[in-house]
Amino acid sequence: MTATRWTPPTLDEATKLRIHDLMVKARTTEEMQIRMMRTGHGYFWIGAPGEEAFGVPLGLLVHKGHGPAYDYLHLHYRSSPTVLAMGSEPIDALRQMRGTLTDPYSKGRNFVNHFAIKPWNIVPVTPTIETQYAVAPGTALMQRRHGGVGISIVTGGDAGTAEGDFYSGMNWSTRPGQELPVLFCIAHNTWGISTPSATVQNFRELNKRGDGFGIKNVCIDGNDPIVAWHAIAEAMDYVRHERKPFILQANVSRLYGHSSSSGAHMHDEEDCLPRYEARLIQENLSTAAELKAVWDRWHDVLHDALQQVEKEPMPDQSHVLQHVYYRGQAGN
Amino acid sequence: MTATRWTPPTLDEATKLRIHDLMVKARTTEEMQIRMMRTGHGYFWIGAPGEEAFGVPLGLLVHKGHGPAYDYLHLHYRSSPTVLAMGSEPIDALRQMRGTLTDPYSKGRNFVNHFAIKPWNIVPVTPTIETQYAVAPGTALMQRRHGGVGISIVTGGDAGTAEGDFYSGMNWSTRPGQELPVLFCIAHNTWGISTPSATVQNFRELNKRGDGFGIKNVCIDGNDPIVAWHAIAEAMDYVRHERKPFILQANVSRLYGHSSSSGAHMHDEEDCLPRYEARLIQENLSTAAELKAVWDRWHDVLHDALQQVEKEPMPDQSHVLQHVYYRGQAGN
Amino acid sequence: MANMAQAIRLALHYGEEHLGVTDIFGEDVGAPLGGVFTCTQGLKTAWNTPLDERGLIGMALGIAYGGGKPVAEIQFCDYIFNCIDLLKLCGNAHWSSAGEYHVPLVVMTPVGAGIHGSMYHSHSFESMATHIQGWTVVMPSNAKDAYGLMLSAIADPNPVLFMAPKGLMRAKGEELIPGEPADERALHHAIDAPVGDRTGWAPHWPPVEDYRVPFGKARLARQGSAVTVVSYGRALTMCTHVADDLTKQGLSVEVIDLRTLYPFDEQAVFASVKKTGRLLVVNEDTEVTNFGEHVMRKVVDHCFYDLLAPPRLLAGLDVPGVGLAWGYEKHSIPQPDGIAAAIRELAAQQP
Amino acid sequence: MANMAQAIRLALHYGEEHLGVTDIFGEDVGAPLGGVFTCTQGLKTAWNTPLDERGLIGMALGIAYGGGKPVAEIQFCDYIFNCIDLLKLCGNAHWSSAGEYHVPLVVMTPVGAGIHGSMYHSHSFESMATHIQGWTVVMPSNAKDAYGLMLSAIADPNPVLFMAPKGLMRAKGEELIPGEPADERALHHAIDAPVGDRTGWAPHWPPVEDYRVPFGKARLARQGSAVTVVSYGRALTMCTHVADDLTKQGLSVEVIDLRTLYPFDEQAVFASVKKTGRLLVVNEDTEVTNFGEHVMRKVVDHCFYDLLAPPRLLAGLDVPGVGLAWGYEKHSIPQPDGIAAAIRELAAQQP
Ligand SMILES: Cc1ncc(C[n+]2csc(CCOP(=O)(O)OP(=O)(O)O)c2C)c(N)n1
Ligand SMILES: Cc1ncc(C[n+]2csc(CCOP(=O)(O)OP(=O)(O)O)c2C)c(N)n1
Ligand SMILES: [Mg+2]
Ligand SMILES: [Mg+2]
Repeated sequence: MTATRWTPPTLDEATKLRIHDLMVKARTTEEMQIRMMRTGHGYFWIGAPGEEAFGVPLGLLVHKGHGPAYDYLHLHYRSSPTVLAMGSEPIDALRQMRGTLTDPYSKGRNFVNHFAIKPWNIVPVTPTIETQYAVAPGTALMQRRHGGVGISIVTGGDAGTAEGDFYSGMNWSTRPGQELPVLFCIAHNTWGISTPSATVQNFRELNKRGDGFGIKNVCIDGNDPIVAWHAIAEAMDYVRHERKPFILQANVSRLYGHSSSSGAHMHDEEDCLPRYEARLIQENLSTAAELKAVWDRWHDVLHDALQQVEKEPMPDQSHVLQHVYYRGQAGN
Repeated sequence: MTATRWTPPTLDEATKLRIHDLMVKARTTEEMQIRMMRTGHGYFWIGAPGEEAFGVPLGLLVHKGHGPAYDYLHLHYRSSPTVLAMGSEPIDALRQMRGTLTDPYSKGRNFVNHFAIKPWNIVPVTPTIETQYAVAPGTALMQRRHGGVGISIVTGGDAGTAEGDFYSGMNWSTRPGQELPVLFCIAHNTWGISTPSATVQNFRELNKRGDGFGIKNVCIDGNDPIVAWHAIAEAMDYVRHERKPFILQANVSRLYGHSSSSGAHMHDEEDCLPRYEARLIQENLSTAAELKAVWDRWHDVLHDALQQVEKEPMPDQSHVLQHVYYRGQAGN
Repeated sequence: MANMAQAIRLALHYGEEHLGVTDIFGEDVGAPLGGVFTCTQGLKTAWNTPLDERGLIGMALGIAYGGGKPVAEIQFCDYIFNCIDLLKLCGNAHWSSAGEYHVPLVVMTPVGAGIHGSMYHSHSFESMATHIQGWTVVMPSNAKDAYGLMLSAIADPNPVLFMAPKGLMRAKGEELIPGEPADERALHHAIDAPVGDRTGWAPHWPPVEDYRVPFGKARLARQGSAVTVVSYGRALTMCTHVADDLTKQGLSVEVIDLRTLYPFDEQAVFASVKKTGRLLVVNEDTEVTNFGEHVMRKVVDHCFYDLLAPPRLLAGLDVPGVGLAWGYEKHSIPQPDGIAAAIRELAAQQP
Repeated sequence: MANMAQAIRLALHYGEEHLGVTDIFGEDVGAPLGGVFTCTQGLKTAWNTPLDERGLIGMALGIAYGGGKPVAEIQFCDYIFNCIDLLKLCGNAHWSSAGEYHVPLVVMTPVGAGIHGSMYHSHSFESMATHIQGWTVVMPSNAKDAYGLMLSAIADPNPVLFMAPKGLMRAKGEELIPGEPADERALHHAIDAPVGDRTGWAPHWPPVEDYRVPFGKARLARQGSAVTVVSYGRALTMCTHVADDLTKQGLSVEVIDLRTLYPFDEQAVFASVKKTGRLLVVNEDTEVTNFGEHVMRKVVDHCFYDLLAPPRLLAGLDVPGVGLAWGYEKHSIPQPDGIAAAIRELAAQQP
């Protein structure tokens, strides 16, 4: 299963349109989740509208597969653009939203957008903020030993970097002679729920926290998928081949507020999607009509998905005690 | 109790000799503790021989007193030079070493050199590494509000900076517009018990971890009390008057190993005391005979102290349940 | 009548004005949100912290050392589990310094299930909390007790853990808090922050008065003779409903609301068990090494020969979490039907 | 006979060679020290970590996700309390992902008092540990069980917490581990690192064999008829000594060594209590919401009508710490005289 070489996709015209398609896939999926919330088909929504321009390129650039030859993903609850870009089905996200037994990520146990996909090395998304930064060095150590180009990618928000685990991640990734291939991503939306980050953190560029560890880092406009693509590709190239950590901060928007707890209303922040669409049209890569067709297609997919999900069974008493312990063979 | 102005002592000739005297006071006290350990007058020893050149100037420069107008001290288990320089009695350290009921810091409950002296704002030394870095911003917040020149001083070792609490301390001290007067000290002895720091931390200068928080920082030769004095004075001046945090790393020696667990044998590292004595003689501030007299005097003090401590009562069943809850008035 | 969130807010306000509270802080505790459950809206000493629970508890301890009176909130108890060492330090500061220091601080945190909170908004914390020394641990089941317990917590010179059931935050009280306006809408307009823009908004505090619920004193929620039910928090409200139903059906159930979990009111519990001979303890926490087992142990120690049936615990199932779908929560957290069945079984057992 | 530290080391060596252990790590776990209790000397996959317990547990979870088999050491359980959230994440990874992931990892940590360890080298952890779901929790009381439990822990595909009593680390076993050389000095020369310079030193491992102590199976440490004593770890060794003394005096005491605390061997305990009608649970952890109360609750549930006297718990006093001076430890941690007195009292009680 070793894959010592890997060529990432190139950003050609087809890819640019694919990015748009996936951004719309992500946006429409989450807008459907919000609708489900409003219509009583779910209890709680949290997701990533406004982070597609960063999340989608990230998903496309992942070296996808199982085991240490491939990338591990330690994601947070705003990673649906990444996971959908990797190829997951919108209907599965709706299943988790509704908490059906068919939810492949948690069987209706966890909140929406808390993925767990073993064939793609996506480890369970935890509701505990920032703990993933302390876990990522573990998979990265296995990758360092394995050789090849697999890296561990960890994502989180800006406020969460205040937890000590962010620093644990950096520290364990920089032991002298034992540096680890971890790509630390920070999606900076300027908020932690209702708290403006600027009131509790002295730098907007939290990537600079890496300076004190000697970790290379950069901050980008996360609302531009082209900028994001290049930055991610460059960062990954460094981490894959230098086998050292890197911190990538993407400044993004939070279009529907924090979660359904704050209403999930549209906020007045820059929306990466119309911005990108204007560019695609300007660069003659697409037309308004073609772009609209993308939306329509995904709306149809999601409409059908919801109809299907509504018919699916819900967990009952017999499922509560399943999977407390794994009873198969040891090892993964 | 406001003290908006405070003039630290100056480093004149008398102070230079006083520093020597206090360094010897600290060294002889701890060597007596080690002897007690060997002769069955104690179960465990941990302390700071090798850190006197840093710890003593720190203690002398503390703005000593009670309440937020004065300095708070969040110390670790290698702070006896500081506390002895502040004026504590060697006999009390021996009491804690032996675990007598007369131990003023813990009534025989805590390990040696785990001080708690409320009139001097020395909060209880905790055996848990690095937690003090998360606590110090609390007293500093009270000092910021109070006004004046009081600061919160926190000390710890090099290995301990790997705990997230070190970063919590930095983060909470740098909230924009809410910066706190905290002096973070790191006594870097290149070891965490048996683990060479160079194998688990990528920088010798851990003070640079502050760069990512915009915290001023410096690293000094902690084996030279004159260097230490000036560096501490300068750092304190900044923290006292700018009301902002500062990180001061002092590179020090660990002359008797980690603790009695590793035998407490003399190690071959630079010893600040002979070095300083040579300088005092060279600068014609003292003579070999005078310096020897200092040692003799403290040896006598400690000899008498031990005789006294051996006579003192030990805790028994009636003391176990004392001080679980404070039953007086609320507030400090 | 004030709901529990309002009652806590009123208590914190009273604490700021009369009991020396200097800082009320936590994630989203300050403006504009005033807490995810609105408990801290409009309070003059409330402020927002970095997202860092360890820093939060450290800050509380530091403020207490520095002469302040902090009330620190952990947003959900589900996120307190990275701080147990620091809670222990707060709880041992007085003992370890042999009386030199004491730390007057309050940590408040929402607990329990009942809000479709899935794995990480459904946690209970009382079992671990009562195992930490040096703390007083309380949990109200109604708004007035929340007010009175919070005042006692603030006034206490030692660390107090104030747990408020998530599922009861919006539950209205049945009794007025002393000084609370009789008109619920008037209270709402006076102290609830408006929806939307809150800049410029300020609360108009009613003249609430000193009212303390003493620590270690249970409340007799229902008087009865056949079975003693000991509970607290949200489970308590289920127990009283069930007791009322059963009483109507001729089964007389006594319900004790502990209110203080540590130290719990042994005398009240023992007296009741000596009377009924039958004990059911109900809570939401998972059942292995559960605080209810401590209550049972004490009862067995003191009332063994009065017991007419084995005392029972009805608690959360021993699973790694409460699942999102209702089927999970229903079958892992005690519900009224299960409580009723347990009481009936106990009553039916003959020695 | 190997002492417990050596037995653990041999088990870890066996784990490296035959059970796929990839990483044994912790503070001072690698060379030159090989662990503060010498448990990890000379092991080929042992390495030293940064001083960061949270990073340590995170690393263990990550290694398990990455296909490795980690054994992470927390230097003393006294320093595990900042990681409870991460332990919970390990314990819920399988359930929360509904079977997608499982995490084969071992956390080992020295527990308990008995080494004059003062406030922070005397902690117990079983009460909190058994309240965390998804883990198996074990504690040996002798070297051979330590070996057998560690092998079972390593082989298990789920998180296992292996607690070793600090006070028994140097206690020699009474039975040979399969493959252990009969000559104690030979073992010492073969696997104990020399004092002083260790560069160039390498252990010579004896050909130890596969030997497992199954989870959930208690050991009948002493057979008896009048009183059942349930214990584990260091307290168990006190209990057996006391039982031997009392038996000589004509009081027949049965002693059960749980070995696995979660899930504990209910059948063995129930069977014994049904026989004796009297139960004493002994451990070192503080007594409020103590794991022993869970054992008692289960016994009350299943054996109430067999009980001839109220079951009793003898545990650590509910104080914020174990003090350094012996007067503190003696009066806060169960000692043989107290155990003997409790057994005598239980035996004397007549229904
Ligand atoms: C350890 C922990 N503390 C608190 C929370 C509650 N919480 C959920 S999201 C959130 C804010 C996170 O802000 P940020 O890290 O900036 O990510 P964002 O939601 O803005 O993307 C908080 C406080 C949590 N989930 N985990
Ligand atoms: C949280 C915690 N983890 C582990 C320990 C055990 N321990 C005591 S001292 C020490 C090493 C500390 O090294 P460093 O911070 O460099 O300070 P030094 O002892 O070298 O002065 C360790 C691991 C502890 N006391 N607290
Ligand atoms: Mg954010
Ligand atoms: Mg050190």
